Amino acid sequence: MTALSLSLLVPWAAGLLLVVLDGRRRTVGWLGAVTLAATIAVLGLLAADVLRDGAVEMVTGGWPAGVGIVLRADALGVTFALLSCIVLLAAACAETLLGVGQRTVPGLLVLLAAGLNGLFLTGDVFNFYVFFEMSMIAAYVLTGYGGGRAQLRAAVIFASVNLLGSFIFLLAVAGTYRVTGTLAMDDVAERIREVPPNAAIAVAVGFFVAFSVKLGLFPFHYWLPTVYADTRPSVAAVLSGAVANIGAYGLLRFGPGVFAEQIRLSATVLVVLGAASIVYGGVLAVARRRPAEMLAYSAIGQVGYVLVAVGVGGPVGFAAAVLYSVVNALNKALLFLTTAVRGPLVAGAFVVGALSVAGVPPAVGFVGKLAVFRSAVDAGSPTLVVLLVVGSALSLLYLFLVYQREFWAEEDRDAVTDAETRDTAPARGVSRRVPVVVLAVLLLAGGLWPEPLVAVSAAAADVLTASTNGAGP
Amino acid sequence: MMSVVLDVAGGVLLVVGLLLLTIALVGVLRMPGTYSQLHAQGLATGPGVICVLASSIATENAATISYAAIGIVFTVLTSPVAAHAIARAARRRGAGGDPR
Amino acid sequence: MIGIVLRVVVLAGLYLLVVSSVKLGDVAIGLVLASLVVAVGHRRRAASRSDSSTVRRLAGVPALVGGTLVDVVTSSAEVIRCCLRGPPDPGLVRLPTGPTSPSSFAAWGVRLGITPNTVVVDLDEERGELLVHVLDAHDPDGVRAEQAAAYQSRQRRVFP
Amino acid sequence: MEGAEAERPGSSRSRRPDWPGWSCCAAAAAGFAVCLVGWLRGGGTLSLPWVPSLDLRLSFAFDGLAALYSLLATGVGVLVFAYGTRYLRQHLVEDGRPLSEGRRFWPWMGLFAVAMVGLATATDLVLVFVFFDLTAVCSYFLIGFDRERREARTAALTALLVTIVPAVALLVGAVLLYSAYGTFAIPELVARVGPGTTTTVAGLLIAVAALAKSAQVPLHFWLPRAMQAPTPVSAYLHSAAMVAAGVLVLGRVHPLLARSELVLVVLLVVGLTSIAVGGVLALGRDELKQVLAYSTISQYGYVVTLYGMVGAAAAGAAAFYVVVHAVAKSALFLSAGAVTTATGEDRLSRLGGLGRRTPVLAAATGVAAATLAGLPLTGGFFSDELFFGAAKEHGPVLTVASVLAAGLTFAYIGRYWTRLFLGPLSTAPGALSRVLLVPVVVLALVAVVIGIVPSPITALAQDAGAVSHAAPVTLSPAYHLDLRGTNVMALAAWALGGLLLAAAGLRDRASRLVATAGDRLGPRRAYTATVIGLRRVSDRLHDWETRDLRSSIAAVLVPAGALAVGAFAVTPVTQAFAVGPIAGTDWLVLPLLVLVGVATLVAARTRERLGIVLALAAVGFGLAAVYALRAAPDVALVAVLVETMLSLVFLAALARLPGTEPHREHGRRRGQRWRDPLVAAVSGLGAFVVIWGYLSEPRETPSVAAEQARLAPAAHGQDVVTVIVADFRGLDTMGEITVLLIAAVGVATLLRRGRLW
Amino acid sequence: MSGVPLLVVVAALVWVTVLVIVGVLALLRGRDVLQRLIALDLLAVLVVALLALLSYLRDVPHYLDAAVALTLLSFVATVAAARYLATGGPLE
Amino acid sequence: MTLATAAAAALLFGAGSYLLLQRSLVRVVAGIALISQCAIVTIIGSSLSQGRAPLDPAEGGPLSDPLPQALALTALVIGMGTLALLLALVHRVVVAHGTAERDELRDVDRPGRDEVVRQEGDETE
Amino acid sequence: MTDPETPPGPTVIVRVVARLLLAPSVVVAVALIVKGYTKVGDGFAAGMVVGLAVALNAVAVGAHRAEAALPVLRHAPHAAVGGAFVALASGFFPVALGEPVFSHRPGPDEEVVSVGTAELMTAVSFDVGIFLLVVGVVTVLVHQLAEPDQEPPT
Ligand code: NA
Ligand code: NA
Repeated sequence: MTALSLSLLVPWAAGLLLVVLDGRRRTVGWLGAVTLAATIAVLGLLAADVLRDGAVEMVTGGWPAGVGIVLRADALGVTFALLSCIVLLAAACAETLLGVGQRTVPGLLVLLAAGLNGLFLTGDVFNFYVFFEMSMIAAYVLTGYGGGRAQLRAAVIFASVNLLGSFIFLLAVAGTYRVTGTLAMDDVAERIREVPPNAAIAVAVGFFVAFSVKLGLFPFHYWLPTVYADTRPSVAAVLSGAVANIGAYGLLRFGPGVFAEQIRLSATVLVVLGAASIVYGGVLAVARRRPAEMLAYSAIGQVGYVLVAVGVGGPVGFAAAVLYSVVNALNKALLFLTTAVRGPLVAGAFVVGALSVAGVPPAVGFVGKLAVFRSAVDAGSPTLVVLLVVGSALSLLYLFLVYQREFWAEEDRDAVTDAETRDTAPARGVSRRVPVVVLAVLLLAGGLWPEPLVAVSAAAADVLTASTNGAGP
Repeated sequence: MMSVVLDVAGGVLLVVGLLLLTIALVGVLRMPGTYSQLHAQGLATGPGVICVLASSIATENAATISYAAIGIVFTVLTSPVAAHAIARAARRRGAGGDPR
Repeated sequence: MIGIVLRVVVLAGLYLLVVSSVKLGDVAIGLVLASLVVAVGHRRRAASRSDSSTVRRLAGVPALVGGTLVDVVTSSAEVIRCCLRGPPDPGLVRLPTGPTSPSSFAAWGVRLGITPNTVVVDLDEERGELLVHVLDAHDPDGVRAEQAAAYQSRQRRVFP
Repeated sequence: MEGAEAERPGSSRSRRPDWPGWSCCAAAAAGFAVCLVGWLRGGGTLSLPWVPSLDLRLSFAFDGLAALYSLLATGVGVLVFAYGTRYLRQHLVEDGRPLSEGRRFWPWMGLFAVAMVGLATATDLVLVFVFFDLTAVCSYFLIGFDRERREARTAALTALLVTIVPAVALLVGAVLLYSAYGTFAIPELVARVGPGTTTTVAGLLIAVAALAKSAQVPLHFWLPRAMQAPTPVSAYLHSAAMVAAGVLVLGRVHPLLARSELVLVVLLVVGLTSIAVGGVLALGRDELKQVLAYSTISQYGYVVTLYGMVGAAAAGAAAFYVVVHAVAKSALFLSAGAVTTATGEDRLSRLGGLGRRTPVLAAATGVAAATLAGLPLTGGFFSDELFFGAAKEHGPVLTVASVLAAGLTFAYIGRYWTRLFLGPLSTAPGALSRVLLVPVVVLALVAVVIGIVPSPITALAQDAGAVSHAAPVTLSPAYHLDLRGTNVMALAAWALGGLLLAAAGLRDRASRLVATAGDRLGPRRAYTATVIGLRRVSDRLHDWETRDLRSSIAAVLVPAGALAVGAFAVTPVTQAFAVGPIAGTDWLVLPLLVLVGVATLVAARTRERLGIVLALAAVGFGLAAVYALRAAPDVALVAVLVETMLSLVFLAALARLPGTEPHREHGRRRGQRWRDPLVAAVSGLGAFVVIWGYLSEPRETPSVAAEQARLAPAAHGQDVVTVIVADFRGLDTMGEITVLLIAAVGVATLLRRGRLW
Repeated sequence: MSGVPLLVVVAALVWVTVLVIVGVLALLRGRDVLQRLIALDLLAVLVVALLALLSYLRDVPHYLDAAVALTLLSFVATVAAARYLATGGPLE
Repeated sequence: MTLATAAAAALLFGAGSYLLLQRSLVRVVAGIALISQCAIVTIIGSSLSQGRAPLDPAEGGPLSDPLPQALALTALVIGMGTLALLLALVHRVVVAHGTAERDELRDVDRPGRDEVVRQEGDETE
Repeated sequence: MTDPETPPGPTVIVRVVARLLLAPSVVVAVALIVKGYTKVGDGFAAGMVVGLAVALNAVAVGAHRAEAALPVLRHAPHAAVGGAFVALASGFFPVALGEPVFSHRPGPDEEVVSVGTAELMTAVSFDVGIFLLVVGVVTVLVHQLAEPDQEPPT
């Protein structure tokens, strides 16, 4: 319980302090990184508890569940919290090493971690919304980081679209309370079964739209390429590696976790949308020259795999969805971070990331792809399998096209480098490459010894299947 | 006895207040120029709302009456300022006078 | 000094009105709070007026309030007429106030503002002049005289 | 690369031996020795848990098949690496590149050898997939070693795509088998799998991966392109290792494949087609390495054909064939590299008569060519004999086909050797380093040794064939001076080959015809067209996708509205929607809602900025009144305050905006005028359906709110709302004010560079 | 409400609501922004009246909190808007 | 009342959507403001009981549902924060781009695709 | 009389009234917090009342002069962050005791010490934190909006 409270308190308190300090000072940047590392440590302790003894639960004020807010750390939540904090730490280190250009960045990153932790560790629908907004508002500010025209434009688009999504989410929360009389997820999951289908589906649609927007699923994806491509690389890493987790987690938590029946009914829609994302994102990424833009479309395609896995469902599907979300977040964080630095080590890191995205061993991505294929085969749909294969073919193509252009044929590239987004020349100091290299090593290590990741995602899927079964007759 | 007096006074104040509000609204709709409309508006934001708040005496609820009293004091202080600010803006824009 | 005490009392009263309670604890809190607020606000004030002048001004308050109330009633009647029939001859009138203090200006403004038949359009602090819009401006001198009289009888004692 | 410590060609340090290369070479030699000992000791298995949650194990078996391919990979590796130490230096010097670039070469070569051994020994399907892809990744970097050249980059990418994407089929096949039989372990699968659709599909999928890797038609086109790689890469990857990985996998899972007739037929068809296509195209190629590449396609066609035949003889023959081909083909590649290094030319048409100037090379190359052609006294004779023997068992069609195939081989390799070494000298060769020559000679000697003493290789092939056949295999290659069937077939093949060699016109025309047809209709063209088409479609879609804010928003609203309306359409409607009771102050709420509605429309229609703000304020104050009437005084109070604050912020922000609002939406096509109202209507309708839908189904009891009201006194509060805000749900409030603080910080970040004051 | 008949208060509430509707018409009809500003100010006053009446009706002071807040501070927006119109910036 | 609340909320949402689709960034912000009002109206409309203001529950009698009120308070505050931020953002964008119309914000200084393709050749042919 | 064309300074009427309302606003705000747990009002509403009074002063005389006249305003960022910490501490102090967060003291069965209407408990200190934060944030917002940097940051 203490670990659960601390996982909120540590980044929250530190973030509130850091955000008023001058983050351009190196010390402050490192303080932010240290805070994130401490948060990861706390989450690690929490994860150990969770994996050993099952979910850790706490109701605020010690009131009965529902009266107070239920905070619950289970395998699913802790996995996503850890993942997001790791990505944030990488981004914070990368920024600090490159030199933070704006006072509030370290503090915002830490507050973002606080918001995300809260969101992943809450068992209350409205509390989820609050932490969601807390994370998002930090993300809006971060998107404008740099303050160039491109970043500001990205921030406006990001903020407008996601605010719309947030309010749709809020509408769904209101509906949840109206039809169930409670906000605690467990109770909602139980009571939603007695709710007439039209109302339950209406609420579920709201949640689905909100998370799809966040995730950038086709056809809700329009905002994503501009934002990811125009914002700073480290911010893009944060958006795609940490903030987008909200969408994946939300789909899992609210889909099989709460609206189990509705998700079963709409499995086909999910799979179709997921497949469309895979193909659409993949095809659009193929001809993108700017690495960041390619990565943005790649992100659209990659989240399609998650949706497909959710749609397929069952222990295999949910585990695949969790696993793929984790892998994808790490991939995207690494790849976006590589766009800010250059050098042979970075090239190597990019390759690791590219292989991971394409699902090629020894990078960890292949474990994710294996899991997704398992769920597709379980679904017994050859079309789906073919689509997944096409998706990985496309990802291989677009990633290595860009790789060759960026790291092999340097003289070609410089001619069309977009000076606007790459406002400074790619940094060359060795220390600046440390974050990407560490992430790449992480991806490789995950591919060589995937057991922890697979076990955790299986445990996370157990959480969901347990609630699904609990919701069954 | 006191209660009846308060009730009657409150009722009268309420009716007067509502009348003032109504007339003010009519005035705002009918008056041609911004300044003139401000006069009508002043009828509502000043005497009108004060009467309505003052009618609280009929409730004989100490808390309600005290709140109404605060409201009256603040109204007296703030509504002239708002009208003045609007009038001044109208003058700056040369848009205050009545069309003749 | 009386001015300060007065301010404290008024604020404490306001506090008690808002919490709608006259418990001893509330009175204590109200007084402490009011003193604090007055202290913070007072530190920057220049020389405060003498107690005798404060008393004199206080004595004028009933006249100010009552007179203004009367003005409000009569002017409301005029405005009601205009609202229903249309304004006879609306126009701007310059109203000399003489060089006077900010608080007096404010009092002018509030007094003229709360009576609906006058709208303070603009003012000139240096020259001591108000620009007032009235509904019947065919006799500007009459308006000026009327307002001067009102100032003399009601406002001058409180806000010279 | 940073050039700071780069070695410049001709500098004193360039004389230093190529340590990374030589250490790779030594490692390969050691590996060879270990493998040899391992094989002689009878092999063994190793199985460690890897990912228990997914039933993945690190299962290795050093059986005959593993031994054969490991020995091949390490053995040929020793020679190629040695050759490479010299070749690479010369290559870099010629290109004017720093020698330090060699650092990008050897790690991949070494890793490739390791991956190949791993692949040879792996007996878990997922592990096989891992090593399979690992070889492809290594090959990508080796083919793209000359990365400044566009052709090299293109070739690398093609090889990567064409080998890795089909490899996914292997993974899918593995998953398919796993879901049916619950294991990834090949031995267990062999024990469990019976014939059936799953087996057929999985077999086909695995075959696709293997065939693509072995450059079989129609996925062969990556290999000729891959000749962009430096010669040691071609000599290693494209003769003994990478390409062999495909047939290795076929050999490994052959017992599974053999359970499906369809798979075998596919193997036969693909194998024979590849022999023909590869052979005919090899007949007409001009570039040295191109000839060899098409030859490889053709030669692995033999092996695939053998796997399609099934039977002890075929399995053994396939194994034998792989060894002999690897030896001969790597020799040929190394020789081609030596020729090009010595002469600077890489085309048959510009070369000729080199025999007299480089007799040793000519002889060694001749032995290798003879091996390929299956002439006696070379290992090739036996491999052909075994091939013919297996074909003979499978009927007249295969018999004829095998003879035709061997004839084709004889012809193109004969053309190659004669063009290169006979006739008048075209380009004079420079000095040839011994390091470049010795490996060719050694490989030629090996070929001859096999041709004279085939028994070691026979034993190896028997062991390997036993794995593929899942039963003991006996091979007895030997010279028989009689007219038995295989000898007749060999004679016929040589005759046919000689004829083709002589009839240059017919030969060239046929080759050109096939080449043209291939260019027009072939898979390579399809591949290129696909990629180009894909990029065109990508660009088209990208242009069409106007990613401004407006479309971003519309792209949320329209699908959301559609989903909502769709959900409405599929759920029961009767009695699902309630008008709801109206009582007491509700009658006052209704007109206020009308007020809010009117103000909303005003806000939407007003052009003047201040007008919008005022309309928003009207909406806000109207709603505050609604909240009050719904008995929510706390909300009414806060709503009034928030609305006031928002108006102020709005005004302050507006004050600094330049320009005025556009009066008309200029420059829009006629159809677009209705777009915004339409989208708004759709989303409004969606919102209506959703909101009305759930408001119509209120939860009866119990609600947590009742519980909260009951517990509020325990929390020392009378105002339940404030108790909820400060106590029950205080965490929400903490989050909320943090949002507020972050907003302020954000405003500061945007407006004053993050300074709060 | 003790004395004044409930009916009167209810009637007053209804009447004020009607006035609110008319106030919106004024907001709509306003020829220029200034007149809309006046209408908005009027609307705020009507809401004050409404809240007061609601308090009388329910015989609780709660709704007057919002009314007092409106009288105390809602004119901030009016003044700011007026200054915006006069000078282009409410905070300079 | 159910229908009326739903209709009002939907109108707010629809009008908000319409504003979001406009060219002027100011109107985009206004659209977000309307949609946030829609959410809050809906929250209040989601109350499960009607009655006295939820002050002093011990008094007895039906009470209006306090929970949606608390949620509405939180949502109001969050809405204010986000809108303030959005306004500041719009302000910065306008300063940086010199226009309040977002159509002109499209594709900041980016090479056209044709140009790119011409320089590119094709890695895949 | 000032010419309509010249940019007008702040009107003395607005100025005086704005200044006059400041003290009552603070008093009302404190009252709102104090009675918040029993009646309408809470820390947020209180903070907004004071914040708006500050904003009114900024509107009346210009943000710059308002800040010069009320040097206290300079501490707005401290109030904001300090308030956040007060609130955070009020909510999270139970962590140190091994209890769930927002376990306020006095607990459900314990006596509350009251001074008049004011109850002395951590829930109220949480409200005070909110109050401080809101006042700080609103003041900072007004300050920011009054004089933004016009040149883009580098
Ligand atoms: Na007046
Ligand atoms: Na309260």
